[in-house]
Amino acid sequence: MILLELLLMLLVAYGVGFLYYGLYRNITARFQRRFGPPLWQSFFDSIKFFLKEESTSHGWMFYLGPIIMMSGAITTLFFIPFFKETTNFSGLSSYGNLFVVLYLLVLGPLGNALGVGTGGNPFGAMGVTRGLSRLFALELPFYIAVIAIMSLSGSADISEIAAHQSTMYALAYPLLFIGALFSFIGMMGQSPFDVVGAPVEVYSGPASEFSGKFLALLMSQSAIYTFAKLVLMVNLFLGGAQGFLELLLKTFVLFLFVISFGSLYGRFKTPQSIDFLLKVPTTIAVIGLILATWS
Amino acid sequence: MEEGFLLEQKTLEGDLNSETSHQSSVDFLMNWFRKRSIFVLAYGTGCGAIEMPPTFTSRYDAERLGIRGAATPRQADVIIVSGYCSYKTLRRIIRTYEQMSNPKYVLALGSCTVNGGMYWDSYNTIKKLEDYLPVDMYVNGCMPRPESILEGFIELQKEIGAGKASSWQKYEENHEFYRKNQEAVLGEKVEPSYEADWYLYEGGL
Amino acid sequence: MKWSVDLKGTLSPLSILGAFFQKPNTIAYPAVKKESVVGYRGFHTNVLADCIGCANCQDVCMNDAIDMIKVDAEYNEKNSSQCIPRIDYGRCCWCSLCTDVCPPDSLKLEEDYLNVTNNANDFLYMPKDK
Amino acid sequence: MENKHITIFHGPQHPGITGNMSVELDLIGETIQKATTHVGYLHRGFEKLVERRTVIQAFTIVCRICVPEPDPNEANFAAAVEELAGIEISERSKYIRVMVLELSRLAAQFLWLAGQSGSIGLYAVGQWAIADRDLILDLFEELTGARVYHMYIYPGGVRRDLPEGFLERVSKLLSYMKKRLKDYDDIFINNSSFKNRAIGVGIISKEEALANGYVGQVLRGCGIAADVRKDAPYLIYGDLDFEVPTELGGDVYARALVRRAEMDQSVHILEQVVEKMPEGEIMVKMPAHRKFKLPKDDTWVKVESARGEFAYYMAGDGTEKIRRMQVRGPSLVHAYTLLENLLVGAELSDVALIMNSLGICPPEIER
Amino acid sequence: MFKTIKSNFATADVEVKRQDLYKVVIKYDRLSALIDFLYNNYTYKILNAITCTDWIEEGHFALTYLITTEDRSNTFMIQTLVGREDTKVESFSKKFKQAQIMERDLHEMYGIDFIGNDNLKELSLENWVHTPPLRREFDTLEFVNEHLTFREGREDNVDVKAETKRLRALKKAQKEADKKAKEAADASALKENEDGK
Repeated sequence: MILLELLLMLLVAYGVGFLYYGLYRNITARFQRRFGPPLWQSFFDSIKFFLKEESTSHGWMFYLGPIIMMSGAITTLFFIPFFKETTNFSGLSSYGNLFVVLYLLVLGPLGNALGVGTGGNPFGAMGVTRGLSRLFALELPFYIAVIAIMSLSGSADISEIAAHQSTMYALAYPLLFIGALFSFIGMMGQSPFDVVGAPVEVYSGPASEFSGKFLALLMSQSAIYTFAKLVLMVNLFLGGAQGFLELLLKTFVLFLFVISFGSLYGRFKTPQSIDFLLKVPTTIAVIGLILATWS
Repeated sequence: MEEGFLLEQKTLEGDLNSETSHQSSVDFLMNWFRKRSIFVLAYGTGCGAIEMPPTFTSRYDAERLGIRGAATPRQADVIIVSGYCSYKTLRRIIRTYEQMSNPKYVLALGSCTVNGGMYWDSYNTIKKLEDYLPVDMYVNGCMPRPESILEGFIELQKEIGAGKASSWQKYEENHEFYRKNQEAVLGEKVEPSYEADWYLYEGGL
Repeated sequence: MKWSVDLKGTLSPLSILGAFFQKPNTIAYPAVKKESVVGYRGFHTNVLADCIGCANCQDVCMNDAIDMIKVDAEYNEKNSSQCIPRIDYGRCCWCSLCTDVCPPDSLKLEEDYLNVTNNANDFLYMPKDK
Repeated sequence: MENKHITIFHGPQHPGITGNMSVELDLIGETIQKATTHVGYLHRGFEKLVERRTVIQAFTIVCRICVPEPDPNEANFAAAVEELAGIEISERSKYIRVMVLELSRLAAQFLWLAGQSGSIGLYAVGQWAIADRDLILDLFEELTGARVYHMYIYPGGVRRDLPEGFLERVSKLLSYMKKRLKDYDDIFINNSSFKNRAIGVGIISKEEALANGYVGQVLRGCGIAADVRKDAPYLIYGDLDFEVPTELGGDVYARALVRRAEMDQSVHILEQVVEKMPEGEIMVKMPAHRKFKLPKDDTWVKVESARGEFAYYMAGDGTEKIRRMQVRGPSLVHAYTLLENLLVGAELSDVALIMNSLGICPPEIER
Repeated sequence: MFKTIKSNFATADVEVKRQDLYKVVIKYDRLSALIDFLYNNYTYKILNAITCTDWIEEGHFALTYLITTEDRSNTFMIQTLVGREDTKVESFSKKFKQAQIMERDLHEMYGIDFIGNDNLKELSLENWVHTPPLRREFDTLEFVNEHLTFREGREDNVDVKAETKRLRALKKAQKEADKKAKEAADASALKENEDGK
């Protein structure tokens, strides 16, 4: 039974993730005054890459990278319940709490680093170096906000946190939300914090050496991962969801905000973005933390 | 009126039903996905590169047809040889082409790739691209307009959909022929001799 | 690394979002075509009834793109060589010098320009008679 | 990983390069220790090909020398031939030439706008700018019959007269541009993310810029009002009212501001040209191409292109062929002397930014 | 200025080509001195370009240095003639930084050696072993025919001049034949007539 549920969760995340990517490409296309690709274009892309022949070989460690990332994304998804106040689509969340999810969020970049490091492509290595050096600064505001939320709701269980919010935390404690949102924009790889995969600088970064099936794996991974992260944010700050419609609505609003923000600004340099993240969002989150625990 | 991708979807699918009867359904599906998603290598090899920005950005928006840019050869399906090709560039094009993973296609723009074009008597450009690389589609013009380039892509998509675009197989089968021609103009060492090759470092970085 | 954020510079890019509600710039090519421009330099046309086979076009062409060939067609009486030009579109650059020097003004360029093929030998072009 | 010396090639196949060229970078971490420019990927031997052709035949080939803005080449070629052959062109053709040159300058600046914004990942600006550039190309198509390579400015005048109602369409476009350019201020020039990336990057000092023969926005970006249109007016620029915008910063942002101000000036010039356009002949009578001979003499002509002074040296030898034509575009010195110095100490993420702000265009370096 | 230049450096007058362009032809050994003179006494401080013209018939290269004033209002063309074979010229790369790349370009295209220039590597060509391409004795079409092939299918080109001549001769012959036939016909008709009478 649980296996069936997990499979369903995976399918939903896969489908919705690619749908959101399609919407992302269409909406940004509209910002750029053009029509944009078909809605399922990202899905077509990934299938096409599955059908390509593999031409490169850099040893098994290289191939392990995408697989670690994929399994990281899938396990992250399984530990995040889709809905509050019900055990449907809660996956493995009863076996692990928020700490597990936070730990798993770091697994992706790590797997990436392992794989890309053996690839021998200097641009890939540079992208990974950028990602790792940004990692701490990026997660810090998010962790602060999460700590505040855990102390507010008195629980580390995600569905309990979601259920605990009578008014959304995003409205009740806006500073915490803003702090976490900056991190979230970075986690989603949007400008101005998209230093990892900047094509004009490091040649698309970590993905530069991957082709064929492994690139397709990376694309599917990012689709699933995106949805998992969106659901996590909704659960933590936007009061969770009770049905699919509410979930889709809330995740989509969040997603829309993130991609709109991303198309407004150019990217920072790596040191700049670290500095910015350590100063502005962290300060905001700390103030939010103080205000939240004060009252 | 239907706008944007809906319209394109219709055009693409309209062409599809005619020439696919001989394919098995697995082949059909594979070619369909290949056709619907084309990643073009971001390499402006000649003057034709100047018409690429209008083709890929908002005025002609090639992404409607599933055509978009790819940063690295590993991820690209199509390399556009946009016009004349000097020896020095040819070396890089061959290296790039051989890095791309199958199936891969070559789109040749302009007169110069057919018979030398304006630079027919130049000492530093090749005259017939097909001697050095297998070409899937030629586009007429000097420079080809964005419409022509799109038309070239649409024709290429039709060929891919019908399973007829197989230049990469041709390149593998006749590799000796191509290599002989390449060596005739580039000398024994066809790959560019970079003084500092990152692959020389042990295990990469 | 230094950075600074000013309010105006942060808010003014918001006008990008306004483009969402505007009509896109796109000419949706295969479905919608841009109307052709009068005087666009496209394919060659040659009025056979006027062509005098003087080979001025061949002479002025710096790309060596024009061949004078014999075909089965009705020539102009004044066509002294009984040859007419054929253009190699593997050479032509559409500079229209050949049409400039044509004494009877029979060689011209039309607005049509589309020629996409997978066979490189298809680029020898016989100008349309019109 | 941080302290390892690595050498990478930025280009020729790289999304962040301004054409088919490459820069060899010696890196420690992401800081550049040494930069070496490599060109030649586009070498076609124009100067040799021109020697083989008659003057009129050579006219069609020169516009290919610089792809982003071919018209300064045509204007230079025509001016050099006219000066050697002693041809005086009509007033109307001078006005039309200025119009074409300014339109092409505007188009080239839009291309720069796209490249510069793309180099910081602000893709929306580029997408808008290329579409707006296409509006100018539409006008060119109508006037000259081609989008990019116009082959329009002919020794002795221009090849076609203005089509009916063309000037109205130009002024319509200009009023649209005036509105539009303000949008680019909002979304790009004033964008704080661009300021953060561009201010203080790629600084060139005034003395260095003067001594090493840099041109165009590089000079104007560090406070020197150098502009061929003002310093040695050609065509009718002496009669027109315009300013040479300068900035003092000497960095990428200063050059961006200069370019942005130049777009305004181009619109201003075009308005005057449209208003003053005289009637008359567009072409003096030219002999047949085998009979058109250049005397044994040489000259040096220059125009201001969108990236700076663009000059031709031309020598005739009494036959119908050109003895020697040397192209001296702005990018030769910029890509070598300047870029190799500027990149040392910069970071990998600045390379595309700096290259775009210098407006390096490889085909004119190697011809 | 012109007088000093004429008396000290040149054999010929300074030619005023345009308001903003002067030209002088001098001997090679005075080149450096003249550039120094203009650099120190006037504001000719920017080297704009170095170009070279190959006068193969007269057996020399004409090197032209283009030097511009600081305010860019005037350019001086200083031309000097040097031999064509094994040309060795002093480099200006110490004085003008930008001369380095210009000389590298000329070295590649003409084979001129610039003494004192520390980097004369290939600029735009790669592995070039033939004659430097811009020298007049290098025939690019011949080179192309030797090393590359053009597309077939254009062999049916007709030499128009020969064809016109042939057609004219043919027509003339035809005409003459016609004429003869006509004459013969006339003659025979006449004869018949006469006979008929």
